[in-house]
Amino acid sequence: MSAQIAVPNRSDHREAVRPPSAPNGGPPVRPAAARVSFWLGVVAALLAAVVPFVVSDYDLFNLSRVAAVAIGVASLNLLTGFSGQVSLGQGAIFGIGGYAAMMSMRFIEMPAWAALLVAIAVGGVVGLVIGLPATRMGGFNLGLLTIVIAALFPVLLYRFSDFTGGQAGVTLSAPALPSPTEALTDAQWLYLVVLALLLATIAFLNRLVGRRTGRALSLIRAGRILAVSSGVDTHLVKLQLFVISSMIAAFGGAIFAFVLGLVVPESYPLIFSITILVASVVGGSRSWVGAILGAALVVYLPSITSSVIPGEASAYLAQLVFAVVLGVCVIVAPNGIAGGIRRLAIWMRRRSRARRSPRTAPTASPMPETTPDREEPR
Amino acid sequence: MNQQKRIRGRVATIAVAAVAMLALAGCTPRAAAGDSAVADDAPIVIGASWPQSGPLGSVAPGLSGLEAAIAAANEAGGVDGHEITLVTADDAYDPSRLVENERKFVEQDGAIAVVNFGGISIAGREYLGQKNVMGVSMAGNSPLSDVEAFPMQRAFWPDVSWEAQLQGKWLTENKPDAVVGYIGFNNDLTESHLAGLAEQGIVPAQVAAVAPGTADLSAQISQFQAAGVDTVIFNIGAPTGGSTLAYMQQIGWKPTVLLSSTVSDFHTVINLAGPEAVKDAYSFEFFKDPSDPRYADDEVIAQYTADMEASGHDADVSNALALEGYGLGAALIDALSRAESYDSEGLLTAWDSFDSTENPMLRDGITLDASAHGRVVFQYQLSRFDGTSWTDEGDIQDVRDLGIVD
Amino acid sequence: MTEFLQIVLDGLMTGVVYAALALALGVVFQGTGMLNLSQGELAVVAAYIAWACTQAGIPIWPAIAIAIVASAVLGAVIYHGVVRFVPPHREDSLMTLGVTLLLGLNAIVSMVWGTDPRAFPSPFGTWVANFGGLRLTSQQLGGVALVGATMLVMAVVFTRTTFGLRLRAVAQNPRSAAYLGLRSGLWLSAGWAAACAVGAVAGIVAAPTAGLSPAMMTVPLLMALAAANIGGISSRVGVVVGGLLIGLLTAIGGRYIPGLGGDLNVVFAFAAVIAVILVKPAGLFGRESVVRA
Amino acid sequence: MSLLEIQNLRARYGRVEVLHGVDLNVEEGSIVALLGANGAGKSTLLRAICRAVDTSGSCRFDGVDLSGRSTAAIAHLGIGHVPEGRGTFADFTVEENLRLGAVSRTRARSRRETDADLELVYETFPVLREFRRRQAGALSGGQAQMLAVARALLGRPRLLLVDEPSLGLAPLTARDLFDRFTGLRDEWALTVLLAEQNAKLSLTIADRAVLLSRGRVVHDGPSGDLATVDAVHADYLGASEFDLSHADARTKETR
Repeated sequence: MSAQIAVPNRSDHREAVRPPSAPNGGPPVRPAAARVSFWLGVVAALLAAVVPFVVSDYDLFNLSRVAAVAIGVASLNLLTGFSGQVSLGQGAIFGIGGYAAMMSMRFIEMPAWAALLVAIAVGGVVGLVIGLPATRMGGFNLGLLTIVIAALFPVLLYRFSDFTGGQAGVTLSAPALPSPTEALTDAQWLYLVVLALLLATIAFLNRLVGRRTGRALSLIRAGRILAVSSGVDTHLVKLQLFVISSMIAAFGGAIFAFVLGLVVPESYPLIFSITILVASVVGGSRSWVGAILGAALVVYLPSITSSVIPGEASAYLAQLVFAVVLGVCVIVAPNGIAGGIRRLAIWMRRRSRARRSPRTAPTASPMPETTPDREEPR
Repeated sequence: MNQQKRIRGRVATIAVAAVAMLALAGCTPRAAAGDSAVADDAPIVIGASWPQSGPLGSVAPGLSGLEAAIAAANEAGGVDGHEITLVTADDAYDPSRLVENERKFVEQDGAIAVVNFGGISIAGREYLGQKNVMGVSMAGNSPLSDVEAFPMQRAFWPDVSWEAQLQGKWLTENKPDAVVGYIGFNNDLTESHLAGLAEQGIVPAQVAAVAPGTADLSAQISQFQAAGVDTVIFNIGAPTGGSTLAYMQQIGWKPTVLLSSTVSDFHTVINLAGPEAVKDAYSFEFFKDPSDPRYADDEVIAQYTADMEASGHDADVSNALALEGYGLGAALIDALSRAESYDSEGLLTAWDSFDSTENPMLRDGITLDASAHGRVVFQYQLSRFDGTSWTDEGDIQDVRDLGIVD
Repeated sequence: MTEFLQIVLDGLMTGVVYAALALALGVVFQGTGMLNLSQGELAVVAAYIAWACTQAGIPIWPAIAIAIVASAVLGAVIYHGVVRFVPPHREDSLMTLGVTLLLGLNAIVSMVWGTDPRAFPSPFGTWVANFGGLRLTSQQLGGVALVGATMLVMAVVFTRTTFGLRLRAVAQNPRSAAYLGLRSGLWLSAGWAAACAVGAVAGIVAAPTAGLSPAMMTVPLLMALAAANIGGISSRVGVVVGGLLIGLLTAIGGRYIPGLGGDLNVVFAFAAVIAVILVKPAGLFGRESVVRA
Repeated sequence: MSLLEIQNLRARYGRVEVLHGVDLNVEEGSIVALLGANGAGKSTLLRAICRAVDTSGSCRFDGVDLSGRSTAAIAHLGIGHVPEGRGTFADFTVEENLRLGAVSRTRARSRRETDADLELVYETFPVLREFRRRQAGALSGGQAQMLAVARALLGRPRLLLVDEPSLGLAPLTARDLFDRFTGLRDEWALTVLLAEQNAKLSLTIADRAVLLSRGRVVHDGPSGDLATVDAVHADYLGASEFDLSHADARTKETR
């Protein structure tokens, strides 16, 4: 059965035929249309930038959490969505970044920006150490290795409590990113900084997968043999990606720690790492917007469901609702919410066009996006 | 055309995402943060962020007890005509959700105090300090005694290291040659506990610090036996403590067993281990266990049971954690009733003036007293399990009198 | 020496549960390509069903039989109602689906039966066998016997019966199987049912020792994943040996390797797994594919 | 009445339509060669008959409408499919593979009948008897192809769909295999629809040839006519597929 992991599926081949950066990135093919999307992106970013002047600090705190988690999810998208490696340990690396940043600020009294750099560096080193064996494994093995790392991380935090602060973790006595002006509260400033960092991260990732690496990546996803025959050193590319992904995860983790104002072991249980994967898949692992949507879902949905559902067993009912929502997402939109929305938009557009010119009617039928995958009789 | 479609799809995605982000914000309009001072007849708001699901979902009954106590107080007319509003939220034992909940309580609900459970309360201290809102945690973790650095944070349970010192003292006096084995979780509770034992000159020969969820300790028990352990200290909750005691019973190994107070109740340990397996175990206790038959006719417990049933929490009545939550609620109401102002400061001052204050959860003869440690319980009753019930051994011991705490 | 042998025995006995759970993981993985992270929770459901039956006055053995059958049905229903909608090569989607099943089942168990751990009576009584200074409890011995019997039944079913042959055929190549007239949906449901029945045995064997609680199988699941890796998830013998090995290594590591203790002892076991994977990616007993081009 | 009647059959992979309305009749007892270049839609047509791809249009087998039936159900009606790449179960022994072929026997037959058929198959393909305990994955290409055909025979099909049997075989092996089809047809009362890129080879055994090009039937007639048709030269025979040696150099994925 190992063949099932190693040998790429036919539909993977088909996917590889698409341009490598299909969802949201990639070299602009149609300048005019690309410009429209670019400006819409700018509008969205501006809207997000207006938010802090409209909503309360409490909401800003949650939005900042979403943005920080989104960076972690985006880093996993780079792995899962763009190089086909499913990691369950991203939460641990996220946590390592948080610890690295907080400890350098607390104990070496670094400025916040330097602490972020330290987090990125530590993330890179950890990524290299894990990546060396990990990139030689596929599917199931990689899943196990990373799940082990995620499971051991909190244990190690307790074990080396002299170093990590144990249960009390590492706290800062003042906000990590205090507002430089009177005009903005700390929460507003923090939100704006985190938002800017999120956008910068996505821009960086988008460039990364849109370029040569992106093409190498789609070859790797399509299958090792194909990639090797195209002259791509798959191990090296995968390792590079693993390291970059770890650096970004650690970066996101550092920001998350800044938002929360502390790091404690309980923030990074195994289930947190798993949640990051869930966010990636449910949001859409091949889309950067999907990373944001996925992060928003896993941050907001549990709180919303548990506050909406009253009664004695509300917490577990909320958990059940959360699980059902996720399950429905996975089944209804296998390419994530972002993929689902995209598909819906295309379908609506085609339907409206079909109404205008009935001759093109045959193409207007809504094709479920999974059809290519469904030919396999089940 | 395909490209164009794809790009339009992309546009739509971004637009929808932008809208979604705004919608998700819940859109609480930006306004001046609510003043925590309470108007004459306005309700007093207390927030409770409690694990109701997640790894510590089994402590949820504590919240039921808290709710029952508050509901009973409101039924009796509230505090000086003020109704008490208890706002609750599940934190699933996740620090970031705890902080989120605390922010909501403080910024949106205008809570004057925040109550929560367990070690993750540490995550909220900093924020509560900034906002000058009182926090009370039901936790024995030593870091929560740091009132100097976090002046708004109080803890309801005593520090685990105190009880550890009592155990150490007891061992030195009664079993000076004991070969001690210790079983606890691999976290700071174990560290504090071992530090407390060391303070009294007891260094366990064997320590099994296991990850939560580990239940099969047969290999550790074999190791203990081989090392000649004759006294085992348990500071481990469900399910590990109970199943390990049951295993020891089955293989016929009967060392002296010391159970930590918070893991000595029927729900956590005895029901799982079976009463025979716990027989002759010792524990330094401070709270009552509503499941213990000795309290079947206890008036305070009867009142507690009535209040639990009145607030619809029948299912949790027998759980000691529910009684402890009820006790916490009673302590808050007690403090409020003596508070000069119904805000954080007033509540905190009143909390810090507990003096031989009675509380429904406490063993007879034990009272709440304020202290510089931010903790309120100092007295313990050494108890032995006789196979059906915990029986008192000797007098109530006060860690302050014994020089364990100054 | 006695202590060493006793710890070896204890480790192996602990590993029995991992082995059974790993076998369930393997059967599901081979059939549907899904790393079923909810396998442990499914075992918990089975144990609760057995417990609920005993509470309703049904004797323990019929209760266990009911639980195993109910689990099999539940497995088939889950495959048919949920899993089949996700294409088998979508590893990430399937894993996420496993997580959602885990969360959902955990929520349901917690709502129905509460989170307080409950005592689950050992179906094997409470005696202890002593020999040569070593001891085994009735639960340990019974657990080995029950899991062993389950493995034996599975081995016979899989290799000696038409049912097993068809099941394996669908798992190996659903398209080819369909051309031969095998309804893959039906047979993959059957595979899930078989896996969940084996998982149920794991849950029932674990429950008397661990105490019945919704999180009872979290650690065993992690260990079973390791077991499947070290033995090779494609091999039924491999996962069983892997499970025993993980139990053994964990116990020995915790005792004899300084500094590991009762929480990091898994590191030793996992290090062994990773070493094996690096040398032999398909696991000790796993076969590389023998397909000829 | 033809055994198989296909009208306006369309098939698609995802949004890409591969067959654009195929009409085809297959008479009982005939061997029909389905020819065409790589990508012409031969394999897709066979899959479409079995409803293994997204299909629309009419397809009747022995008067029974196949639409709405599952691939497995169609196998039970008596259509055997030897898929491209053989689709044998590599980890199973040869005999296990063969016994799996008996799943779709149209009527519930006794085990004895299956055993008799197994014996018959072993007589036809002695090499399979020799290797009956061996893993199918260990067989050579030609042996594996024989196994695939033999396995389909055990289902006692009335119509046998064979997809690219010469793929990856040495020329002599391929020739040997093709030479058996006529005998098989008579012995097992088969009708054969044979999709094959190697036209020369298949025309030697086919009664009729159907030429597919880009998802459409461009020629349908007795196999002898084929070489004279212009379309054939233009679209297909001009390519080097007639060259036998080239057939082995093809590197299509085999499953």
